[in-house]
Amino acid sequence: MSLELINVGYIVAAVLFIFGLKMLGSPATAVRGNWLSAWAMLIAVVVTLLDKSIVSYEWIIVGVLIGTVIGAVAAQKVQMTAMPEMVALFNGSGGLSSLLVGWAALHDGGDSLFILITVALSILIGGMTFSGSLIAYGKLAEVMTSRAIVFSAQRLVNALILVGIVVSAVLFCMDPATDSIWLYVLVGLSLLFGVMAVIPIGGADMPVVISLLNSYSGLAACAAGFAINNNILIVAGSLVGAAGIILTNIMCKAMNRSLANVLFSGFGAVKTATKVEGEVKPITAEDAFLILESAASVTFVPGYGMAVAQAQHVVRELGELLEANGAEVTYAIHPVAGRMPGHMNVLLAEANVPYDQLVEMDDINPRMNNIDVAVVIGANDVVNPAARNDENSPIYGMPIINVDHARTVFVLKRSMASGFSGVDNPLFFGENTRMLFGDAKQSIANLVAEFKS
Amino acid sequence: MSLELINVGYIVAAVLFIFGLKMLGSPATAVRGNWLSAWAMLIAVVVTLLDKSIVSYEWIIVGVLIGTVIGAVAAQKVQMTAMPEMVALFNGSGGLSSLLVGWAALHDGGDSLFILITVALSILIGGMTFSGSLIAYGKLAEVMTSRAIVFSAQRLVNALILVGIVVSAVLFCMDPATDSIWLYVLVGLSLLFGVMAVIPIGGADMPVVISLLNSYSGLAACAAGFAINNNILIVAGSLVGAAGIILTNIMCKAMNRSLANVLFSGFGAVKTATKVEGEVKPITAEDAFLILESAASVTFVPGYGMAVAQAQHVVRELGELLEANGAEVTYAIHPVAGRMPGHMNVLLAEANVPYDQLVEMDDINPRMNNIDVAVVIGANDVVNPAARNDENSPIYGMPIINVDHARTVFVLKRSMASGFSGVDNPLFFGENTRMLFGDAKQSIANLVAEFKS
Amino acid sequence: MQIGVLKETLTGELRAALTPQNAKKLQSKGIDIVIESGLGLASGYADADYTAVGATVGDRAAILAGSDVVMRVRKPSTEDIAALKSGAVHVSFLDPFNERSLVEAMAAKGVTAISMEMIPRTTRAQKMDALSSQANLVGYVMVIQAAYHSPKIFPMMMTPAGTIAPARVFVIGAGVAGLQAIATAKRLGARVEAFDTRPVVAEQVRSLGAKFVEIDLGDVGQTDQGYARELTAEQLEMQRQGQKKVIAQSDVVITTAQVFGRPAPRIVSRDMVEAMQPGSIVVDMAVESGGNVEGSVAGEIVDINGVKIIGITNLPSEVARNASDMYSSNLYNLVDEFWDGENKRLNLDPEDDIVKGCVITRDGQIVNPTIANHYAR
Amino acid sequence: MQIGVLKETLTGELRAALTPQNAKKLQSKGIDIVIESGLGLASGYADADYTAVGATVGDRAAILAGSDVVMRVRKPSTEDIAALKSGAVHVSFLDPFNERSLVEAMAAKGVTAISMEMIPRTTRAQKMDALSSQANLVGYVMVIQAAYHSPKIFPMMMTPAGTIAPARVFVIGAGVAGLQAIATAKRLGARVEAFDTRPVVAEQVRSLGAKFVEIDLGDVGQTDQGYARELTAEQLEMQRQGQKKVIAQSDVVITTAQVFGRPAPRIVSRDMVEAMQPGSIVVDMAVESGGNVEGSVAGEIVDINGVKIIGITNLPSEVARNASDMYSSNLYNLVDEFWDGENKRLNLDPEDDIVKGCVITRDGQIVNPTIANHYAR
Amino acid sequence: MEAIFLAFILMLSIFLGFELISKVPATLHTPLMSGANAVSGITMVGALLSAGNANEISTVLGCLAVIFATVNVVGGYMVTNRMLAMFKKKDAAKSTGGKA
Amino acid sequence: MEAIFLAFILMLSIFLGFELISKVPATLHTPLMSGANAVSGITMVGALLSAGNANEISTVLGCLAVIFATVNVVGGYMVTNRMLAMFKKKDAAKSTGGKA
Ligand SMILES: NC(=O)c1ccc[n+]([C@@H]2O[C@H](COP(=O)([O-])OP(=O)(O)OC[C@H]3O[C@@H](n4cnc5c(N)ncnc54)[C@H](OP(=O)(O)O)[C@@H]3O)[C@@H](O)[C@H]2O)c1
Ligand SMILES: NC(=O)c1ccc[n+]([C@@H]2O[C@H](COP(=O)([O-])OP(=O)(O)OC[C@H]3O[C@@H](n4cnc5c(N)ncnc54)[C@H](OP(=O)(O)O)[C@@H]3O)[C@@H](O)[C@H]2O)c1
Ligand SMILES: NC(=O)c1ccc[n+]([C@@H]2O[C@H](COP(=O)([O-])OP(=O)(O)OC[C@H]3O[C@@H](n4cnc5c(N)ncnc54)[C@H](O)[C@@H]3O)[C@@H](O)[C@H]2O)c1
Ligand SMILES: NC(=O)c1ccc[n+]([C@@H]2O[C@H](COP(=O)([O-])OP(=O)(O)OC[C@H]3O[C@@H](n4cnc5c(N)ncnc54)[C@H](O)[C@@H]3O)[C@@H](O)[C@H]2O)c1
Repeated sequence: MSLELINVGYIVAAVLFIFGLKMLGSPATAVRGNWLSAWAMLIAVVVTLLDKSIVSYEWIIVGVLIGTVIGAVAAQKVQMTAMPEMVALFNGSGGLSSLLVGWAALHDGGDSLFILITVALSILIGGMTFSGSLIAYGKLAEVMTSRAIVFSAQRLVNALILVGIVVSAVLFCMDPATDSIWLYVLVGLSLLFGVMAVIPIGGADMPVVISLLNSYSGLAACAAGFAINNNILIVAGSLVGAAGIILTNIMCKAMNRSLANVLFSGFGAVKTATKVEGEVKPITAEDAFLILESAASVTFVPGYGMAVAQAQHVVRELGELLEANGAEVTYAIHPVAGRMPGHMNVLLAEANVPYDQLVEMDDINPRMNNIDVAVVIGANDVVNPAARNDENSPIYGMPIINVDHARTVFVLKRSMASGFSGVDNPLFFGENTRMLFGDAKQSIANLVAEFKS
Repeated sequence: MSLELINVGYIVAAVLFIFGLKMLGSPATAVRGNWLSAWAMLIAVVVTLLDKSIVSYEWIIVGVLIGTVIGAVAAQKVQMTAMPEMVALFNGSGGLSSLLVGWAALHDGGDSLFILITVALSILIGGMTFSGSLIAYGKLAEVMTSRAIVFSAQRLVNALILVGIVVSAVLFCMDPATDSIWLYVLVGLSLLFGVMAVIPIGGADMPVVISLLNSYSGLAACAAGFAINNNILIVAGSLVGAAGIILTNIMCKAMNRSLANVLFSGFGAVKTATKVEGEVKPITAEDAFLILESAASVTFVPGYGMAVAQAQHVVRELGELLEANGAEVTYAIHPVAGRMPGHMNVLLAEANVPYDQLVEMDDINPRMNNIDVAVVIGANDVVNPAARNDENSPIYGMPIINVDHARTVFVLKRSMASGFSGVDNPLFFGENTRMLFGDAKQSIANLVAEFKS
Repeated sequence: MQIGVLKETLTGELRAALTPQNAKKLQSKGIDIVIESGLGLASGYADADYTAVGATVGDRAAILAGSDVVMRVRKPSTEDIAALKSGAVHVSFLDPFNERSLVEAMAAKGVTAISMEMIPRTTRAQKMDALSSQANLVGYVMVIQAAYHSPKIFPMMMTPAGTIAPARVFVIGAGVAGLQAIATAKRLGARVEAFDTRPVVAEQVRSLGAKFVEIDLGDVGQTDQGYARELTAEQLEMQRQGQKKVIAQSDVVITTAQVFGRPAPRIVSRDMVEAMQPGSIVVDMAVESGGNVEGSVAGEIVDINGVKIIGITNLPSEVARNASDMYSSNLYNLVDEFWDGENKRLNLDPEDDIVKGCVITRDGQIVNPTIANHYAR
Repeated sequence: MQIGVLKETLTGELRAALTPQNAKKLQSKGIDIVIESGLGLASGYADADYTAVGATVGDRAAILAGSDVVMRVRKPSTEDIAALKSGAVHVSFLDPFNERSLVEAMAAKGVTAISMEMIPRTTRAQKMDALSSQANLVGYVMVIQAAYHSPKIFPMMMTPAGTIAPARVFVIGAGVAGLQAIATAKRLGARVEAFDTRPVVAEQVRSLGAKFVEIDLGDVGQTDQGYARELTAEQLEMQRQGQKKVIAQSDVVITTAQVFGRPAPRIVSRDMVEAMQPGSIVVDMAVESGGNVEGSVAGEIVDINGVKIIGITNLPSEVARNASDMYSSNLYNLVDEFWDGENKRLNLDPEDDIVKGCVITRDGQIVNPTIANHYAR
Repeated sequence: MEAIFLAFILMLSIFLGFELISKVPATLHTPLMSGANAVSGITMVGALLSAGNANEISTVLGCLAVIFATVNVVGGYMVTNRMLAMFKKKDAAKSTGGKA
Repeated sequence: MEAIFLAFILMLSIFLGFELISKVPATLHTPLMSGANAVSGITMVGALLSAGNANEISTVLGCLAVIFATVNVVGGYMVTNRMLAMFKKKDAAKSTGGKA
């Protein structure tokens, strides 16, 4: 088959990859998107096999068989919860493959400077993707400590490695023997660099790292594509490279952090990483929406902050949207919520919340552990578990609404400030608590907007 | 300058074009986007001039000077209101240029089939862009009738022209002389086809047509690019081709129509085009939002329908959003709106609309013609101009809120049904009236959602 | 032209037929206004407020004898009629269905009698519709009365000392007054239910956020004036049964059911009242026209087993200031509508819909067909 | 253990210290409840309702002599104290700052006197806080009183007969009662403004959608119990000046300003009242403790130039049913908090914050330091 | 092989064009259309090459093409700029109006 | 010249990649990452070419590369599919749950 025809196949594959990636980004089409992309891969592979430069198929068949078995078995066996680490392994595998392809190109490709540079790049990027992915796997699978590993002079060591990589790459390009010592040095340093880049990042940030490594493995494929002058590698590789970076960025945003913070915070902030307990977990309206959307029972717990924000109208609107979405919605009113008896009643009645959705503390508490999401709107003292648990608390003994027993708790307030009684609230640090910071009216309005878009 | 270096310049230009187009799509960056794109064009032109195949510059200088003078003068002189037709002329000019470039390629390019086909394509697309744009100009500038021109057998004629185009193109490719008669036939038929495609489209739809022709002129440039084997023409041309189609589609959606409907409705629907008076003009929430967003003064006129829909809470929310957007917001209350005295007051007070935003009929009417948008929410009798104008109307003599004097009126109701007094309402057919059909609460909620997204 | 405005004589009637604001507007049309001293005192307007806008204070007899138009809230006495000048226009509530002798006296005297009850209920005439303007206030007043007398608060409150359930208010008859009662009770936070025989009202009740109690009475409908038709005995019984349970659960029952020109239907019977909790309140707006509630007494608060039945008669006077303002505006709008500025006189075109409806006697005749028919029967 | 509950003797006091619901809950703890006959009648509870849940009806003298805990709303008479058994716990409002002789009599008798006013205002004690629970209802009642007596309606109405402006309500003192008054007036549709000397209140007022009137008084602050500090004479004058204009424009003024343990500040002077429109209403909640309004008389409605000053004294009794429910729950919560289930007795731990605050006398001593200090001064 | 590369480029550019323009507010429809139109004047590059060519006919055709393409480019960018400037002015007017 | 074409292709692909992924709900982050990872297995094409090559070392390296790339491709697509399927099931469960 002529190179032209093969490339026509590649164009088709590229189109399918593009559609596939696009469709993977939306829940309604994701499954089909994945299939399209798989078809694209099949087409690319099949037309490649028709290439005249392929003289023997034995090794190929052996390789494909082995790879298929390993991949399929791993994909089938893996626990749902262990998916991310499995993806990390696969990704590392792809990186290694790019490294090897680049290397092989040395043996059958030309040795123009252009090709040498691209070979060096595929080795570098492929290598660090591989080792970095292995470390990410180790952290996620808890084969190794998931804590950020930091040591003094870490920056210096990393800088040295980088210098070493550049130097060995240059030296290799200047004297491009297929068995050049610099080649091996480059391979070694690349692997080392991948390790060093990932160890200082905490386990909780691993998904972001994997996404980034995934982007790298795309770039590695792209580099390999240049090395062997292959269009589909360039197109698909750079597509993944770019899409991966955007996705990484989106994931960082969802965690309310910057990419730089994820990648480098480990260096500075050994303390925060160890203090896993007592961590405040902020959440964005977008993500809160996704959780609310799939909740079957939601209870709102309003407090004085709802009154201050005058959020009652939007709260009712959100309640209606949730009901329309099939959730059971209640408003749990603590008797002392607000600043006067019946404060919440005045507001909710004004907003036309039906009376039969209002429930008293004693009614809601026994069924709190069946509530999917408790949305605490500017309440603080009345949901403070210290009143239950901490004998030294000035509010010890006051019955509270046990939102901490709900599956998920959203706390909407503007800051970490305490409430009327001035005591700290351990709820905010709870395992299942997410803080949605900001003016309650604005936060709820954002949730409403999410529901409508 | 080597071809490689020129192409590096092209790559830079392409990147700038891409950024420029992207930025043109958002109000905040549009101006910069246009500048980027202009720079890109300059770079492309300058690096091209360094091409070794250019042997003489006289003609070029002459051409550029003439073109610049014409373009600059025309762009400076044109009235703001005449912009669209000016764009049409420019676009036609670009199309003609592509036709000529394709033609010229015959003389200096090879005559491989590939090149011949691309030449034919540039002539076809460039030609129809040119003549189509001229017609669009004529309709907009009212040099010719802006009505849809239709005649019997129009479809047949068009089909014949298309067949003629294909036949002449094939014959030309088979016998590619630079003075082939078929070449001239092709040019003629292409021009004719552009004319025929645009005349059956009404003047009001011209912006959509221009956008589509603009997309074509991009494709023409792209085809010319293939003919002379030039990357930047292909990239920029196809970018514009694709972006133009998307833009056309967006514009159709904003008019609540399909592209097919715009292009071909003229054939079937001579009647609707003439019946301009007495037409009901529905509007979508999206478009209503765009108008509201740019309004400096908005008055809400609630009626019984707002009560039925229980829309008061969302209405107030919309009011707040409009205020935050810088508009002056009032609620004009007709004394008999609703079904009991003070009906609207009860509801608006419930929704916490500030008292000082409520204005009486006698206060708002004198300043109604300074109101940008009057939003009639489920009111009917109390805004019925028949009470003012139609002596035979049973409600003749009742003072009404003169929303018809506002610059734009939105009427939110579910149908064309009449109100309590059972009389028809000429307001709904007013020149400046747009009907936003649907339950008032839902409609307002949609507007709110638009504001938030 | 001179308009004379008389002070009300009925005890407990605190309204005035004209306020200084409207007096001023009439004066500016070139009409002379003469008021009886003390006219607006009970609604908060001193004589000085009137004279400040150009009205003069006159003697009652002089006003009656000298005015081209006489305005007041309540129906005139026969003596007053006798004192009017022939051809004068007399504007007031008149209760023409039941006050045949008065109407005949006015006809005999050659007076043009305008009955404010008879303003047609069209969209155009709404601004003169005093029945509506007063009923509207009455709706509010009834709820305030109920809240005042109730030993329970209306809104729900979840407090550290337990939850107070919202009061349950049941409004029977959701015309103008009933709707305003619903709105007011809702505002105060009560759980409001309502019933009316006219099916179109259900939507209106819901448009105020209250619940409409569905009782199937078969075909009921309304007159083309928008008034309720009288129910058959059978339908009335169906209604009573349907309401019984709701009433027993209610803390407050407000009845406003009226059928124009006839005695009010008896809707709430004694056993229903007895089934209510002690401390409950019943407000009977129709007490003057016969009462919707068995046992209600005009002008009194009756206690039946701890349930108070409030039969206050002159409800608009409870908010006399606003009631006067509204009524006075209605009268002003009436004059304004028919004012012939050139000839400086009222031009009551007999062909006009509104005139046809509200003018009862004219030129010695009973010209209103509805009333004439009613008397003939 | 036996809890005795006495019927109130003060005229106009309609509340009961215990309701059947709470009696039942106490019974189920193993406590014997004895009530005086007619205890709940005025709040809608018959003796039968109590006996139905297991309480017995007893003779007043027997209750006094035989109960370990005696409950009532109002302070006891000296005879009642004499009749108590030594060591008994007596729970009621007591006004200990002003009732020195009563307190001393109780100490002498060896009674443990719990003053419900003295429950500390902590988050934990709120469920027993009878001052709050009653003040809350009073806030509502004051607005209903004002609406009932006002010749104007509260809400805005734009009607065919003209627009009725919303009533302007000015609430001075936005503690528990004041806030509820604000909320209630807002609900009725009034345009509400409020003022309080404690700066933290501004946000609370706004959280109810009302407007806070800013008057700069310099440093004021509040006690750590959340009560207002007394103002200096100078500050009080600044406040009066600042309020003057607002009051003159208001249709209704409601004053709730109190300073714990001292006579209420005089905030509204006669000239301010006179500057109001005739038909305006002033409600003075503090009338019993000296009055916020000059000219207000306890138990009366005073008319000054057409302005009514309402000085009703026993406001909670206006909604006796809910007031009894709330007060009774407060008492139940108090017993529940300190109930020693094993020994079936009240365990009033002297180290407990709440006990420290509300127990005035015990074992023959005046144990409450605030009161002891007050007497010592 | 060149055709293959060109096809890749064409395909990618078209996709990119589709993706670039997504949600455009109605007020920008006309400027965007006009801006895109100016970009389509890229055919000028082709015209230049033709006009500078040795072949005579090509030169003539090319020269004409240069004229028309230049009109498109120069006019297109200037008109777009004017439209967008008007836009900006209105915004400015609005915000000062709000303050006055 | 080939390098130029490749550069064009690279540039356009990167832009397209950026534009393709815009608003992704959090629930899709992991599947999308996994799906993109599978695509990056495209290096398999290169591996095949190397493995099928005449050069021996290249064949060995290529064969290894094929193995790893295949693991990436096969595992990647399958895992993604499993994740998405779970997703669908949850939706289905929800809607029936809603009805029950
Ligand atoms: N009910 C009564 O009668 C009464 C009377 C007096 C006192 N109290 C006391 O008041 C307390 C009531 O408890 P609670 O939970 O209702 O209130 P809370 O404990 O006072 O907490 C209110 C919370 O709302 C947040 N908030 C304030 N404004 C907000 C805004 N605009 N948007 C979002 N959040 C906002 C504040 O946090 P940020 O500042 O971080 O936003 C604050 O932590 C109890 O301690 C009770 O004893 C009650
Ligand atoms: N104020 C009073 O005291 C009083 C008392 C009795 C009668 N009236 C009479 O009532 C009339 C009041 O005039 P008005 O303009 O307020 O009302 P209207 O003339 O009755 O018109 C109400 C309009 O609202 C629309 N509508 C109903 N439900 C809706 C919903 N859910 N969403 C959106 N639109 C809805 C209806 O059109 P669709 O069905 O097409 O949606 C209808 O045309 C006057 O004629 C007045 O005389 C007034
Ligand atoms: N066209 C206008 O602009 C205009 C103006 C004012 C009133 N109206 C309409 O006129 C109608 C009458 O208003 P109104 O308040 O003067 O009526 P009304 O005082 O005559 O009667 C009060 C209400 O009692 C109801 N009723 C009668 N018998 C009943 C029974 N057995 N049980 C329960 N309810 C019973 C009636 O249906 C009515 O709603 C209303 O629909 C009102 O909207 C129209
Ligand atoms: N911790 C709790 O849970 C809890 C429970 C109940 C009450 N409280 C708080 O206790 C405080 C007192 O409540 P209260 O209603 O019993 O107070 P109160 O009855 O003692 O006084 C009423 C109000 O009058 C105000 N006032 C005093 N002098 C004034 C003047 N010259 N002008 C204007 N206003 C003046 C006070 O500031 C107070 O707000 C409130 O802040 C309340 O929120 C707290």
